Amino acid sequence: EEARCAFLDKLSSELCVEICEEVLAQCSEEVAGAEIKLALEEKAAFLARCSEEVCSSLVVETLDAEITQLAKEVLNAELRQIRKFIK
Amino acid sequence: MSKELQMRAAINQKLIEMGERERLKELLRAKLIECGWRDQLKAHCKEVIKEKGIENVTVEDLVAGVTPKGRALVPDSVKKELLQRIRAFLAQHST
Amino acid sequence: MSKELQMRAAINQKLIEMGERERLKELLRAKLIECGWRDQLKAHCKEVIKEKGIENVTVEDLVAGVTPKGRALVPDSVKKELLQRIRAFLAQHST
Repeated sequence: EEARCAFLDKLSSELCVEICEEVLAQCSEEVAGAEIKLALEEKAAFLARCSEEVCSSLVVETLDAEITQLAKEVLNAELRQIRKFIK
Repeated sequence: MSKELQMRAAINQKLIEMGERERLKELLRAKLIECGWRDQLKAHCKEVIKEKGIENVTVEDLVAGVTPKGRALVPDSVKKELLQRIRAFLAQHST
Repeated sequence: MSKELQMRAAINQKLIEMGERERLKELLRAKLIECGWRDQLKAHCKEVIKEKGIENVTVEDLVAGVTPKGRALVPDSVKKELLQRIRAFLAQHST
């Protein structure tokens, strides 16, 4: 009886470790997989946001420069025409 | 096969056949959520990802990196409860 | 500085250092000519001058007067193409 008890104790402990390891491995993989997916999604969202910001600042900067340049050109051309007309 | 090995095989078979192995795993899963183990592991994963950069981490790396802490974080009370359930099952079905 | 701000600053620096910012601006300028934006805006400048009288218009007035239309006239397809180029650059250089 004593030997049987000792055997069952040992087997219980072994099974406990085995089940624990199995569950921990599964849970760790689930958690790690979910966290990696989340981090990748967050990075993609950040890059998308960043791209939009860079794009709009580039557009504003370029348009401002182009519009100023164009306004100067048109105004000067119109003034030249008037001067020519006066002459 | 020795008597011990035969008993071991019989018990394992019974555990599976009676669905007790799955129930024990489910119990442990539930306990791990309940005691905050899953949240702690989640936080640890976040730290590792932050530290290494997401582009340098695979699921396998991350699992390998967090497993030691994951093992250490399981409360003794949870392991004890699981062990008691296993003992009770064995006592009942090892005749 | 937060991690996101650091990354943002690094991305902007890389865009400048690698000459991509200038290339993108060049691309946009070329597209604006190609799609007729420059001609349309030129015509609009002339209209504003005619309307207000050349003696009453400074460069600043003219810029202020035509800017809203100038922004609105940029075709969505041009902005989309630019955005795609930026996205591709960021995907390649954001590690």
